[in-house]
Amino acid sequence: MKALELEEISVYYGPVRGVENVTLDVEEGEIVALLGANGAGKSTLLKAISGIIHQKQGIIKFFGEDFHRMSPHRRVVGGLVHVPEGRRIFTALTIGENLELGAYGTKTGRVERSERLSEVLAMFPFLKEHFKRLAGTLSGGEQQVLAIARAMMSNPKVLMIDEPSLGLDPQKIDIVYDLLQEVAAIGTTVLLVEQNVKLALEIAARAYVLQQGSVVLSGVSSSLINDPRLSDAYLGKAADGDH
Amino acid sequence: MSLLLNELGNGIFLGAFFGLIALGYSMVYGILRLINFAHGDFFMVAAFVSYTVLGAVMVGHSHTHWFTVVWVGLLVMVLTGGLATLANQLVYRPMRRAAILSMMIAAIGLSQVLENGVLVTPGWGATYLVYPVTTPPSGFYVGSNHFTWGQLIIVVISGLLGLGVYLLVGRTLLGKAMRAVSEDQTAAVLMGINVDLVIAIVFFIGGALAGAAAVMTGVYYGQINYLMGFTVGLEAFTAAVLGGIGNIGGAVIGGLILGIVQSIGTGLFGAEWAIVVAFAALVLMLWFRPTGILGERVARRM
Amino acid sequence: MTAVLEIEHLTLRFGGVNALNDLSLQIDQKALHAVIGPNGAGKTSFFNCLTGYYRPTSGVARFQGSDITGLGAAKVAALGIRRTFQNIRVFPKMSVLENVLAGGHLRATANLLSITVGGPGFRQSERELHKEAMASLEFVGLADQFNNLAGDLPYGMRKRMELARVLIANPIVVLLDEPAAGVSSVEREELSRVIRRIHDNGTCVVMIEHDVDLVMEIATEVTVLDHGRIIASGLPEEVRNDAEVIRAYMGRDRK
Amino acid sequence: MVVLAAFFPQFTQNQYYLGVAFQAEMLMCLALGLNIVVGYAGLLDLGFAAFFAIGAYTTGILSTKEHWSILASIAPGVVIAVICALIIGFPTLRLRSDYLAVVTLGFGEIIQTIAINLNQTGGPTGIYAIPAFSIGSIVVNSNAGYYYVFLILVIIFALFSTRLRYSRLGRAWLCIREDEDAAKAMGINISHYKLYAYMFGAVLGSITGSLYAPALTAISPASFGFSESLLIVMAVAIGGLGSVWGVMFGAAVVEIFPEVFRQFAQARLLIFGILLVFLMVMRPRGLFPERAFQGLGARLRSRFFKSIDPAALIVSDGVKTSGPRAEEP
Repeated sequence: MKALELEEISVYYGPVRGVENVTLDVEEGEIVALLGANGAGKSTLLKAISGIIHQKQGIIKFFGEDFHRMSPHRRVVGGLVHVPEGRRIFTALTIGENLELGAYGTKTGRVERSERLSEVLAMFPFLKEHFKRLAGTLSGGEQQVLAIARAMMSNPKVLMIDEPSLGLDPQKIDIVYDLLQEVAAIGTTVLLVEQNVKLALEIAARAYVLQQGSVVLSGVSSSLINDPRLSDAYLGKAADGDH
Repeated sequence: MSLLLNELGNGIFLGAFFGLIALGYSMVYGILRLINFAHGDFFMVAAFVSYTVLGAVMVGHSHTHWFTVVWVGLLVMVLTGGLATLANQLVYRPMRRAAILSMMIAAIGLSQVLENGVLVTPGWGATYLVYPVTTPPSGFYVGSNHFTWGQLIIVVISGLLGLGVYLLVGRTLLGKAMRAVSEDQTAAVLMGINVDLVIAIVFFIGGALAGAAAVMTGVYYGQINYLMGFTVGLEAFTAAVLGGIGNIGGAVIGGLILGIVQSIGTGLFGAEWAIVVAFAALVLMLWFRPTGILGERVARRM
Repeated sequence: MTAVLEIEHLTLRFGGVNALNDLSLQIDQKALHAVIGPNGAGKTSFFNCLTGYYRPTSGVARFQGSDITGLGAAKVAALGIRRTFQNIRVFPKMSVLENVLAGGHLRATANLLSITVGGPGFRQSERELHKEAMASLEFVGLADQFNNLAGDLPYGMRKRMELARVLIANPIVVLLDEPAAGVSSVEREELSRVIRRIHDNGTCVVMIEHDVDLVMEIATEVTVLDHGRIIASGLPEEVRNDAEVIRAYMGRDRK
Repeated sequence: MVVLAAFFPQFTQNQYYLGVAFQAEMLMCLALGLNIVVGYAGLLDLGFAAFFAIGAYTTGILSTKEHWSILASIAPGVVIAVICALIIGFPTLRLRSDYLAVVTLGFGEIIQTIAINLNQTGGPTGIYAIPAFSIGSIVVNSNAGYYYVFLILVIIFALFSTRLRYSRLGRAWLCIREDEDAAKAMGINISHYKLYAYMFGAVLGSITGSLYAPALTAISPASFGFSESLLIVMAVAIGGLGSVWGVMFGAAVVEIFPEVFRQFAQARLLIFGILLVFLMVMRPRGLFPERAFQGLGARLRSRFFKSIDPAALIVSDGVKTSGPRAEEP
């Protein structure tokens, strides 16, 4: 079953192109990476899927269901969760409150919510220790962990995460990526936006490479990692220097 | 000393009203960054609605049934909350993308609509109306100062309502959602929070509190007027800014401080200077602590 | 070698995070200096510290030998350091010409008195400024757009207009934050030519850019930031083949 | 249009029409003053009538008690207004502009309260028997006369506003309104220019007040309250923020609309409020925002800077492009 299908998605910010005619799909249970340099349109695509910006044209299907007219908060209730770039945790709320809000959309009862909370806290023991701390006092890596944990509170079918390694030092990146693998191991489909190519391809089964808003390359990770065109998309074409 | 105690008592009493109305300003500002100039007029309309309803149910009764006053008060709270929510849905929500300046002008327009609406409504109009129910003068002495039971009950009810809002915002899932929306609307949407609904609820709560304050004002002062919302609204907003706008505790504390300052100022200079004292306090406050007593400094980032 | 900008041990901390970590760097007056690095490396924070939008936690920035750390943004601009913004900040409800005139705000000599009461000074100053503004617009190839609203321009043109707005001030240093981001390849050529011309006129150019091809093409020096630190610095070719730079861009293996 | 306005009193001898007409002109003057603050600099001032009051009371007091001529009393009014603008503006302009709205509102209330409670200002009844406005041997003592005085004032204010708008001052204000951070990058000292806006607004408001006092011969605190401030804000908001023509149109609407619908008595303000809300929801920038009158404004402006014609400055050998180039040089 396909968890996500995008057909010919285009997004514009006023006169500015965000993405153009992007078609891609994600199988249930798969980890798929979206790669590309800064400004290539990766985040824009995630925002279009979660509905916080409107696509100009194209179709987005979530488990076969057309998402077109569904408002963004209802997409979350449907099981599609988006961890945005820069984590966007609620800094004035405690860690516990952030987590509770993660389960806000899923209209479960108080008991189920607290059950879910203990499940998630079991996965993220660090957060359990600091349950009552203000989230704004966490470091970057800790905030990223919180953002993932918060997303997991709603028991999502698909987790979209934008640049989880951004601004983190290498040990923290390892922790975050281990977590992502754990999340995938329990059956969550993951759509990962990442600049750090090697990192992303290590855990993703497949990847799409965006350049200037369009898909220029796609395939399974093992073959992409050695594709010279991939490095072109980041460091430019002129590998031998043309001066 | 005894004079000071008297002013302090009056100040707390006045502050209770300010605080209740300030809460509405503060909550709406916290979530939309909008100074809702119409808020004071929600309070005023509530006073007139309660006047009419109470007048109708009191017909034929020779003395006051306080139980009736309570349920009418609750009814008026719901109606005023509904009015505030309706205003949000019709005016502010379609303007979510407009400049804040335009929103404030719309708020002023709305305030004019409510005031003049009351003015032209048959049976309401421009004159002072005598409220159908008033608190009895009996009370108690603290030292040589006399306070009425009515004053005490009003302070207690205001305190309870304030506490209720404090708990709602601080403890419940809905309250957490409100704080989330006020910090980052997009992130709140990504939690599955229906931001429009949360904003509507905030308007409802603010309106309901103004409704409660209106009934108590009517009962205590015994008369109402279509312009009563303007000054009180102004003072309540000042209170909200004093306490640190957007902050629930701040609204209550700001209300109390303003009430005390004004009541002492009135004692010193006379009632006609009350509003001058209030604004002087505000300007001084903004000089020394621009974010208010409990407001936190917003990090300057681009 | 005359360093127009000297940055020493610049550190900027947000909450618990080090956005900039002990940055030291000298930029030559004759340089076209590119600052590159992955997203979140601290490039824009670096610009914001230099131009008075952020106050660095510690460290010093000097401009022509004098300390500019902690000066306000308007003061820094008045010294001759001008910048563009990552997400272009035009004044949308003003015409293209007026946007550029605004850039020449400090060059207009008319004072309050001559503006309000009158006198030849005002008209003279306005006429001079209009000439300069049109010249700047021509420089970036937008002279024929002068009467359009800035908000109505397509993206690439807005970028060029922002450049004209910087140029009219006759800056000593210009800081360009991602000049080529989000523009088409045709507009990119146009921009790169304009940037080179600015540099040829003797202005020191410092630019943040993600388009590595463009950087390789026009920059004379490159500094690479990652996690708020400088990981490489030097000539474009050197930097390009630096193993650490490739690692910063492509990432590293785990464990 | 100006010509039409100039001959208006020739068409009608009806004092009521003339009265409404000069009230409308007066509101235009005030709206032009507020437009500098709200329209140009983007600062919401809800106590603008205070400056109007300062001018009116200064003139009223000086002319009745000290027997100054009206013309001479304008200057001290302006000075007091500017000082007040500095006192109230200095601490608050550093703040977010929505706070400014409240502080200015409070300032308006304070000025009105002072007018009501001081003996020197005549208390609630105000000042009466203010002498007529005169220049040399010309004494203005009819509605038609004041109609012309205010007509001239409107024209002066409109030209002055236009001049400010197209000077570095006006550009700096617009930059601040549009984007403060970017304005700083232009080297614009934000708080200075906000203060300037506030001061210029105060000057225009105060001058209008100084001429209003002799026109009505009596002034009282009731004319300078929040509702007056509100009328001025409405004029600016309805007409179009920042547009000189729009603001004048707005002032005319605000003054004349309720007069036309006088038979509906109190309901007219209700209708008016509804229309204002509706307008803000539908057109948040007013009916005729800047550049809607582009043609007219541009013509006026080129007349103004006769010799500055940007189009003539385009040199043919420049890098002239508009869109994709065919080939690279």
